[in-house]
Order: sequence, then C-alpha cells, then structure tokens
Amino acid sequence: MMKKRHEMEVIAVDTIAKETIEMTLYQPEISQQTVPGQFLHLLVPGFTLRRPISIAKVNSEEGTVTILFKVVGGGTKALAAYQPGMTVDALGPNGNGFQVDDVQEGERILLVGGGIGVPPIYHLAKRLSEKNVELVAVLGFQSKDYVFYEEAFQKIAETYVVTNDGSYGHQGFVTHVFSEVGAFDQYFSCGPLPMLRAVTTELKDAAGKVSLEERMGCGVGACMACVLPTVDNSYKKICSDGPVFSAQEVIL
Amino acid sequence: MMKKRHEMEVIAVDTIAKETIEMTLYQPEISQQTVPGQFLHLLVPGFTLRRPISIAKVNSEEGTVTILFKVVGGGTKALAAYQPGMTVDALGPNGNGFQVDDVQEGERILLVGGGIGVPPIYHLAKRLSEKNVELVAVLGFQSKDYVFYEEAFQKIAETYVVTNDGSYGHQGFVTHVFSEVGAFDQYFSCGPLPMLRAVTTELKDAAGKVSLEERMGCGVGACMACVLPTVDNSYKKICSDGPVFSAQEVIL
Amino acid sequence: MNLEVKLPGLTLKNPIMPASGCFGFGKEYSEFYDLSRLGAVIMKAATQFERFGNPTPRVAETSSGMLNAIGLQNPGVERIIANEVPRLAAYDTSIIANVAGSSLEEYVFVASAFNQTKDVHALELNISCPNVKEGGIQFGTDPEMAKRVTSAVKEASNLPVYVKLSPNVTNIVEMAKAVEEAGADGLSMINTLTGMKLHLPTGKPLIANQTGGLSGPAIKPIAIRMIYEVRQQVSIPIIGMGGISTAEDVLEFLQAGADAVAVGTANFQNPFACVDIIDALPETLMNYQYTSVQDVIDRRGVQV
Amino acid sequence: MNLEVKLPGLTLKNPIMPASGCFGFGKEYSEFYDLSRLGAVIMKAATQFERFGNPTPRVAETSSGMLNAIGLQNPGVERIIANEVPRLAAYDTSIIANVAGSSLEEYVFVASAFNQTKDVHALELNISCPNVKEGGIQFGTDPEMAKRVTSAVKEASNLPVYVKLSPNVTNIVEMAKAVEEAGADGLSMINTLTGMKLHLPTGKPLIANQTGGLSGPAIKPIAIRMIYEVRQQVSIPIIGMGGISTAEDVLEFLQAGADAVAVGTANFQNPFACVDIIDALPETLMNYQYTSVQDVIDRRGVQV
Ligand SMILES: Cc1cc2nc3c(=O)[nH]c(=O)nc-3n(C[C@H](O)[C@H](O)[C@H](O)COP(=O)(O)OP(=O)(O)OC[C@H]3O[C@@H](n4cnc5c(N)ncnc54)[C@H](O)[C@@H]3O)c2cc1C
Ligand SMILES: Cc1cc2nc3c(=O)[nH]c(=O)nc-3n(C[C@H](O)[C@H](O)[C@H](O)COP(=O)(O)OP(=O)(O)OC[C@H]3O[C@@H](n4cnc5c(N)ncnc54)[C@H](O)[C@@H]3O)c2cc1C
Ligand SMILES: Cc1cc2nc3c(=O)[nH]c(=O)nc-3n(C[C@H](O)[C@H](O)[C@H](O)COP(=O)(O)O)c2cc1C
Ligand SMILES: Cc1cc2nc3c(=O)[nH]c(=O)nc-3n(C[C@H](O)[C@H](O)[C@H](O)COP(=O)(O)O)c2cc1C
Ligand code: FES
Ligand code: FES
Repeated sequence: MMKKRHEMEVIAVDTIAKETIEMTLYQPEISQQTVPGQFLHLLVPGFTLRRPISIAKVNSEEGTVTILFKVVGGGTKALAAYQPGMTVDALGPNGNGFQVDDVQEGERILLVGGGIGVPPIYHLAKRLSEKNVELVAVLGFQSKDYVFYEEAFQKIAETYVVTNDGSYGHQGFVTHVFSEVGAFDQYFSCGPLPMLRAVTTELKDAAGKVSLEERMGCGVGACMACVLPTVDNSYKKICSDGPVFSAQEVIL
Repeated sequence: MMKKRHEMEVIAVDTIAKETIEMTLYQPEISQQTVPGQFLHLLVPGFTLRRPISIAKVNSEEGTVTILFKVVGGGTKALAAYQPGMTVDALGPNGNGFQVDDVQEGERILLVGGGIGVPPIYHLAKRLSEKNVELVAVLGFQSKDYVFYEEAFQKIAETYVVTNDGSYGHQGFVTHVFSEVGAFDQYFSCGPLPMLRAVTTELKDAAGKVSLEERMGCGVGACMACVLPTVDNSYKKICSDGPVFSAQEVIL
Repeated sequence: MNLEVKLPGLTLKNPIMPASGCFGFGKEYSEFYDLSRLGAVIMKAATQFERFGNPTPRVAETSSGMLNAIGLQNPGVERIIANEVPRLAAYDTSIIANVAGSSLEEYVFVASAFNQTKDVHALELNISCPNVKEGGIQFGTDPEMAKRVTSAVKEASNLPVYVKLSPNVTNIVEMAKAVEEAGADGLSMINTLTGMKLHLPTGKPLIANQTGGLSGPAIKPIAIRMIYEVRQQVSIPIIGMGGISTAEDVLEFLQAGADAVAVGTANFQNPFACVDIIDALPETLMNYQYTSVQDVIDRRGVQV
Repeated sequence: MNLEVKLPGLTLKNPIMPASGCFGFGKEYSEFYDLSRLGAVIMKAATQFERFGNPTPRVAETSSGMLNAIGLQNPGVERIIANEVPRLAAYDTSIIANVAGSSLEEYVFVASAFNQTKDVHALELNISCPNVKEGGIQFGTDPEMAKRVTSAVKEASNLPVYVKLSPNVTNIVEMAKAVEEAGADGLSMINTLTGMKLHLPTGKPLIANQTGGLSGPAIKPIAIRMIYEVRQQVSIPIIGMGGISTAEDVLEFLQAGADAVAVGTANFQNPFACVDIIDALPETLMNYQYTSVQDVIDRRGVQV
C-alpha cells in the first residue's frame, strides 16, 4: 500500500505544563498502525520544512492520536495556536519505533524520559504495560512547571521524577537516581542528546534502546540530512532507520 | 496626530458576485475620517507586501468600513477566507481621495466605474448624494456574473450597466453609452487602466478626476514604486499624492 | 494535453523531474507514488568512492527556503550502478546521473563509469556543489576550469552532458557560454546559493559545515533571472530549477527559457510535489492559452 | 540596556537605521513615529542631477521577498541638501547620505557636495545599485573599479565613507578587501540580489526594467554568510542588512560580524519596523545573555 499524506482533524489542544502542548488529532489509520517511538511529520503553513513530533498516545477505538510538544520556535508556536476543527497535514507514522518483541514476560524494564522525550516513552510504557512486565520510569524535567504525565506513569510504573533545579521530585539529572531503581533487564530512553549520552555511558553494559533527534529535511530517508555514524563505520538515517536505535549500535 | 496601524475586526464576509468579496470591518476612527477614493493597506500574513484595497462604504455610526475586492491572486484569496471575529492589520485611510468641494449645487455629475473600480465610485456617489446634485452612473463589468451594487446605485443615480460580452445591460465598454448619458458638469472615474485611458480620451474636454492603480511597495509615499508622470514633466506618487488625480494633470 | 519535451538523449513524457539530492535514488518516494509518472529522475550525486558527507546538523530552515550541507554523501559510483540504477530502471522514466568530484580525474572517472550501463540516459555534471571543500567549487565559478572539466567529461562519456551551473558567480552568462563552447549538450541551473544561519544561543553557524546551499522559493527570482539572461545568449537546452513548487512556477521557468524543470526542496514539504505539479500542468497551461509544453517553448520571446 | 555603538563618524544611540531607498528622506515615516528614536537614518540615493527613475511597474512580490527597480529616482544632490537634510537634521539622530552615480565623476561630485553641510555624518557609497544601466554596476563587481571609486570619493569627501557592496559577485571578500585597501572607513552590506519575475499572461518580465533587486527575508542567509566571511578577513566596521525584520535578526547580524544594521523591506510591511525592533532589542539580547550591543560585538568569535 502506498504511503499517504493525512489531513488530521484537531480534536483538542491543551497546555498541560509550561510551554508544553498536548494535541489530540483524529486519524483512525495512524491510530491503528503506530509503534511507540514513531513520529508524525507535520506541515505548518508558512514554514519550508515539516516538524517531526513523536506520537505520545493512540486510541485506536476512537481513532485518535495524541502528540505533545514544547513551544520552542515559530513552527511549534503556530501549531500551539491551532483550534479544534482545524486540520493538520501530516506524514506518518514515520520511522522505526521501539521494538518490544524481545521483551520477555516477567522482565523488569527501565524507562528513561527527559523533557519532551517523555511522551514517546509514555506511549511505550502503555504498550509494555499490556505485557506481564515490571516497569520503572525515570522522568527528567527542567523544573516543577515543566512536569507532566507523572500520574499517568504512576498508574503503570514505579515512577521517579527528577528536576534539574530540584523544584520537584529528586534534584539533578535522570542518571542521579539510577542507583535507586535497582536491577533491570533492558532499558529504553528518549530525551535530549546530552541526557542520552549520560544515560548510555552510565548504562553501557546494559541492553538498551534510545530514540534520537536530528534536524531533518525530507523526514522519509531521501535527503541524507539526518545521518548518524554507527559503530560498524557506517551510518543510519534517524528519520527512516530510526529514530530508535540499539544503544550499542550508534555513536552519540 | 501620529499615523497608526489598525487591527480591524472582521464583521462580515460575503461573496456578492463572481470572485467578488464584500468585507465589513470594524474601526470607528477610519469610518469617521475617510474621504471617498482613499484606500486601506492590508497586511495578509505570509505575504511580503501589503494589499491596497479601496474603501467602498463607511458607516460612521456603527464604526464600520466596507471593502470590496476581487480574488485575483494569493493575497486576495487568503483575505477571502477570513471569518468574522478575525482581525486584519490595516494602514489607512491612505492617499488622497475624490475632492468634492468644487462640486456645486445643481450640477450633473457623471460617475464611471469599471469592475473593481466600482466600489470607490459608490462611496463617492453616496457622499455626493448628500449634496443637491444629479448623478449619472455608468458601471462596466466583464459579464453578468460580475455585476454588483446595481440596485444600490439606482437608488441615488441614473444608472447604466454595461458588460463586455453583453450578457447583462448594454454590450461593450463604458464609453459606448456616453452618447446616451447627456450633458454633465464634471466626471469621476475609477477602473482598469485601459478603461481610464478610453474614458479620459473620450472626455478629454471635460473636467474630470480619475483614480489610478499601480503596484506598491510602501503605500505611504516613501519608496517611489508607484510614480506616474505628470503633464508638467514631473511626477506624482499614486499612493500618497493620489490615487485620485485630475484627468488633465497626469499622463496615462 | 501534450506535455512531452525532447532534449538531447532524453524524450520526456513531461518536463518534470525531481532535482538531484532531493530524491535520493527514488526508493523512498516510490512508496508514495509510481515513479513512472515522472518525466525523468535525477539521481543523488555520484563520486568515485563512497562518501560519508559532512557532520550534522546538515540542514537549517530559512524564510521560504532551506540551507543544506549534505556533503555529497553517496555509496560511490560503482554501487550506484550496481544497486540503484537497476531498481530505477524498472520504472518507465528517464534516468539522469549527477556526476560530482573534487578533481578533474574524479569527474572523468565517474562519468566514464556510467558508460557501463545502458539505463542511464544523460549526465548532469555537478560543477557547482558548494559543500565540497577540496576544489569542486572552483570548477563552478571559473569559466576556464568549467570548460576544462566539461571537455574532459564530454570526451570520456558517451552520454549527453548537462552542466549544472552555480549561481554564486558575478556573470552567469559567461559561465554558460564557456561550457557551451566546451561541448555541453545542455545546462542545468541553478544549484544552491551559498548561505549561512547562526544558532543564536552560541552565535555559531547552525550547520556544522558553517555554510550551506540555499534552495526553495526564496531563490526562484534569481533562478528566473539567470535562466532568462542565459537564454538570450546561449542556445543549448536548459533544465531549470530553483524554488519550483507549483505548475505556475513551471510555466514561469519555461517562459524564462527552460526546456524542462527539476523540483527539489518542494518534495520535502510535499512528497507528492512532482506528481501534483504534473497533474496541475495541463490546466495551468490552458488557463494561459498554451496548447502544450512545446508551445510555451516555441512562443517565448527568444527562440532557441 | 546600553544599545550604543560607535562607528567612524557616528555615535549611534542604538544600532538600528532604516536602509537607503526604503525610507525616502524620512518625511513619510515621521508621521508614524519620532525619528529621534532611530540610531541613524540612511537617506535615499543622491545623484548629481534629478533622476526620474525607471518606468513602472517598479516592484514585484516574491516568496519572503520583493524585487525593485526604482532606478534611483531622486531630486538631485543639491535639492537634497537644501530641502531634505535640514528637515531630517531637526531630529536627534545621525544622517547618512547614500551616494550614487553612473561615472566616477558623478560619484565625486555628489560626495563632495555633501561637504557643504554639517548635518550629514557619513556617506554610504552605493557602488552596487543593480538598477542603473550606465555603468554603476561595474563599480560594484570589479575590485579594481571599486578601489578607484572608493579612493576618489575618500579624497573628495571630508566624511567617513561606508562602501555598500553588491552580493552579485563570485567573491565578496575580494571586493571588501579592495575597498578596505582603498581607504573605506566601513562597509555596508548587502545590497539586493539581481532577480526577475515573469508576468504569466504575457510571459514577459513583470517589472518594466526586466530585472530588479531582490530584498527581504529571502536573502538573509546570503547576507549573513557574506558578512561572516568578510568579518574573518576585514577589520573595518560593517553596517549589515538584508531581510532584517526582528530583534533576533539583528542579533544574528551582530553575531555574524555587523556592527550596526539597516532595515529595508520590513518598513513596508510594518511602518513601525525600526522602532518595534529597537523596543524588542534589550529583552532579546538579555534572553541570550548579552549585556549590551557592544557585548555582542566583543564576544563574537573573531575580534574586529
Ligand atoms: C524524531 C523526532 C521526534 C520529535 N518529537 C518531539 C516531540 O514529541 N515533542 C516535541 O516537542 N519535540 C519533538 N521533537 C523536536 C521537534 O521536532 C522540534 O522541537 C521542532 O521541530 C521545533 O520546531 P520550531 O519551528 O518550533 O523551532 P525552530 O527552531 O524555529 O525550527 C527551525 C527548524 O529546526 C528544526 N528543529 C529545531 N529543533 C529541533 C529538534 N530538537 N530536533 C529536530 N529538528 C529541530 C525544525 O524542525 C525546523 O526545521 C522531535 C524531533 C525529532 C527529530
Ligand atoms: C489604490 C488602489 C486601490 C485598489 N482597490 C481595490 C479594490 O477596492 N478592490 C480590489 O479588488 N482591488 C483593488 N486594487 C487592486 C488590488 O490591490 C490587487 O488586486 C491586489 O493587491 C492583488 O493581490 P493578490 O495577492 O490577490 O494578487 P497577486 O497578483 O498575487 O499580487 C502580487 C503583488 O502584486 C500586487 N498587485 C497585483 N495586482 C495589482 C493591482 N491591480 N494594483 C496594484 N497592485 C497589484 C499585489 O498588491 C501584490 O504586491 C487596488 C489597487 C490600488 C493600487
Ligand atoms: C538536501 C539537498 C541536497 C542536494 N544535493 C545535490 C546534489 O547531490 N547534487 C546536485 O547537483 N544538487 C544538489 N542539490 C541542489 C538541487 O538539486 C537544486 O539544484 C537546488 O536545491 C534548487 O532547487 P530547489 O529550490 O527546487 O530545491 C541539493 C539540494 C538539497 C536541498
Ligand atoms: C524599494 C527599494 C529601494 C532601494 N533603494 C536603494 C537606494 O537608493 N540605494 C541603496 O544603496 N540601496 C537601495 N535599496 C537596497 C536597500 O537599502 C537594502 O540594501 C536591501 O533592500 C536589503 O535590505 P532589506 O532586505 O532589509 O530590504 C533599496 C531597496 C528597496 C527594497
Ligand atoms: S531527513 Fe531526509 S534522510 Fe532523514
Ligand atoms: S508605494 Fe511607495 S511611494 Fe507609493
């Protein structure tokens, strides 16, 4: 089946934390096909390039897809001003998400999300919670105002919240609470590059998967904007080979 | 008093003829100050240059200003999609309109409007109808589908409608009915350049005023984009000296 | 409506092709539509050896445009011929190979490599890629160098050669004339304009390579001007590009002097850009009283 | 916050001035705000005699930009000094005169004419106007010609001379070095890029002059690149321009290497563009941890 451009109808737009927007979109096909970690590639009128935004939740019964984004520049600012009833032009679900086939029953899984990397980790947590596994989540935010989804996580995982400035939960970086989380079988992480570097270094002997970001041109694998060197002296494209990679495979 | 940028609220948007939009905007100051023939300089997001659109009616009691425009390109297309409640960023009223101080009681005035040149002529007609003068209006349109404001004119003027293809009213150009309109003291005209050339040539011995168009940069007289040669070997700026000029003064 | 155009080595069912570097080797966009609909496909640049390209970030957005400094990442000409060309050859479309290099010898090597395959129909000689530091850029800005590389490639190749010009020059007509004299079968213009964007928090260039090539609608007026100027003085055909995203844009390029066009950056915004333009072209031409693509070409001010 | 910058001949209360040709002689915009708020005003080009300029249409819109071919319409230098300068001098701001010409003699004539008045603080030597056919353009694209006219004007004038460079060249650094050697006190860059737009119904150029100068946000990446390149190799101050419409844009120009900036096309979209930028500048600089305009200049990679 050929890939499509989707016109997704905006169902709801909410500010759920400082500079953080949750947007629910109607698109049954995408709501049914998505693997956690995949992203939508959104066209914002007036901007040359599409914006990649991870899928944070799907509701395949209602046919909806939820995204969360932080207002950082012109594109996300424009998107934040959308009203229910308007439509967003999207490609997706793009990329390869978190593969959970090798997660065995009874495993203890560490989930590490930082800032706007939390939403795809939530999507993954929901998916994993359908399996008989034990989930531990470490969620890092800049400060108290930026915290979101804590309760949602608490329902399905043992949850640690960390803020850089200590204004909420533990103080410091996500890695600072790794000593408290106990043993685990594999980990999954998404967040800013410095965080991922710290996480993969700290957990270098553990099996893990990380979701990465890079500035994109096409978002579909054609333009070579988003390449990442791999340990075998080759490269991968974040938009189409990733954004999720084995922590052992890539060079951060 | 310093000039301003106005945020005008859209009150109503209607398609009143083929590709022809009537838009009513709320802005009391402008509704009170405007002279017929003056224009608004409208910012359409996504476009570099503002769009000059003549004022077609004002209602100083309700504080509204009405414009009429034809959808010809991207800017007018975007403007046509505006909904009541949205605001339009406008400069204005810009330019010098039709001076009617020298119109004497009892005079017979010929008004000639072509296509999208009809609206400012309507504004003028309304203003003149407050004086004790006799009005004759000749209105030219491409074809029947494009005709608008005929009834409104009939209330205040002896009105002739002409269509290029004869699908409504008289067939041909506005100048074709000049033989029928009888004697007059002065004329006022607005419309496409070929029409104005024909009108001023046909009526070269009559006192008249014409409203002109040119592609604009600033719209306020600073950039020299919109100059027009004058008979005294000098020039005028359409945006600030005009758009209305004495037919004898300018070279078309 | 007849959209066909005939150019040296190429009979195109329509004048629309994706621009080099903006379409990979077609694989990704073949998941969106049937590539047989395209007039031709211009492949990503080929160099002698595999290249990994520049560090990231490689792209940045600008007003109505973007900057890129990919750095000619490609698997090398041999693997392109072995793996990419056969897959593309399965479609009913023409294939143009984009030839890059950092030395005269590399250009000649890559160009002659394409003699091996019957499935490539023309070469686009990329003397203008602004993102290669080793010398590629001089070929595109010095008429004598441009002449030399054009002659050498013409001699080495048995395919028609379209030389892709850089807009980063004082005198584009001089460049066009130089490569025409050297035997170019056609021109391809324009490549990107060298630009830069800074990352405000650091005050440093946002793209790792510092400068990047500016493409997209922002550069269209420059492309139109250059094509128009060259068309007055040069008679070989021109593949026009630079900011095309609608059928109206295509008409403007044809009127200015192009004989076919390539669509680059627009593919990123709309993966269906090329086919959407092909679909809209007949009505657009009709609206402006043209009866075919060839009619536009025939009726422009200066005849080719 | 301290927004002051000191340049040869100019002590600017802030680094923002309207660009030449986009602000007339200030009269029209003085109806929107008090011109004393501006760092300086750069006047519309002055030539020896009155010029009526090109036929209309003189402007066309493009994606994130516009084309203009005004053709240096102005009342001539004597009337500018008699009528325009005194009116502007009533404001508490610096005045920069833009000097144009079609011959070396005309440049010298116009430049020396400004010696008559005490109210003009610097000259911007416009060797780059793409819309004058008689030869103005060569001065801006040939380093030797640029040197000659710069030396001649420096000799004739007792004001600091900022030479305004054209971006329509292969090598902007070479041009900048040439005029620096010839004694320029500063640079002003960039002028417009030569572009064209066609009128689809006729297939002919929309602007009567055929080509026009491209300005606006579309060209900002090219301006930033050129200023950055020049700043690495040339030490005289730079007045930067090309697509500025926000305080962030100003910061980017300062980081790239400009010491002050001019705002052109943005005035047309927003008549308050210059003062809106001045108002926003302190907060913008603060957001990026700068303490003053001079702090941005001092902290950029390469010191002037
Ligand atoms: C695979 C992937 C998934 C992402 N998921 C999310 C998400 O779920 N929520 C969220 O808030 N953000 C997410 N991001 C980051 C998001 O794409 C950027 O924040 C957004 O594009 C910024 O756009 P802007 O116009 O607001 O900012 P601007 O800085 O004005 O954008 C300018 C350009 O830079 C690009 N850009 C800027 N920051 C980034 C970035 N961090 N990564 C990639 N491109 C960038 C933009 O796409 C645009 O092309 C994701 C990025 C990637 C690559
Ligand atoms: C003083 C004056 C009053 C006007 N009043 C009206 C009016 O009341 N109703 C109406 O429908 N139109 C009027 N026009 C014409 C109107 O400005 C244009 O139709 C409109 O700007 C087209 O914009 P666009 O984006 O749809 O078209 P595009 O063709 O996409 O516009 C591209 C550029 O060309 C300019 N342009 C295109 N056509 C014209 C034109 N005829 N005159 C000036 N600039 C043009 C646009 O402003 C824009 O800068 C008036 C023009 C002037 C000068
Ligand atoms: C991401 C990207 C990669 C490019 N790679 C190449 C290339 O490998 N070879 C080449 O000749 N041109 C390359 N170009 C230039 C385009 O082929 C085209 O000339 C230019 O982008 C202008 O067209 P556009 O505005 O439609 O994109 C590239 C452009 C982009 C945006
Ligand atoms: C309508 C118009 C007229 C201009 N006239 C002149 C001029 O007389 N002299 C000059 O040196 N530059 C002139 N310029 C160039 C501007 O000063 C400026 O260098 C250029 O527009 C880039 O800045 P911007 O993108 O902010 O407009 C003109 C530009 C425009 C748009
Ligand atoms: S963004 Fe184009 S290959 Fe990934
Ligand atoms: S539009 Fe600028 S002077 Fe009239």
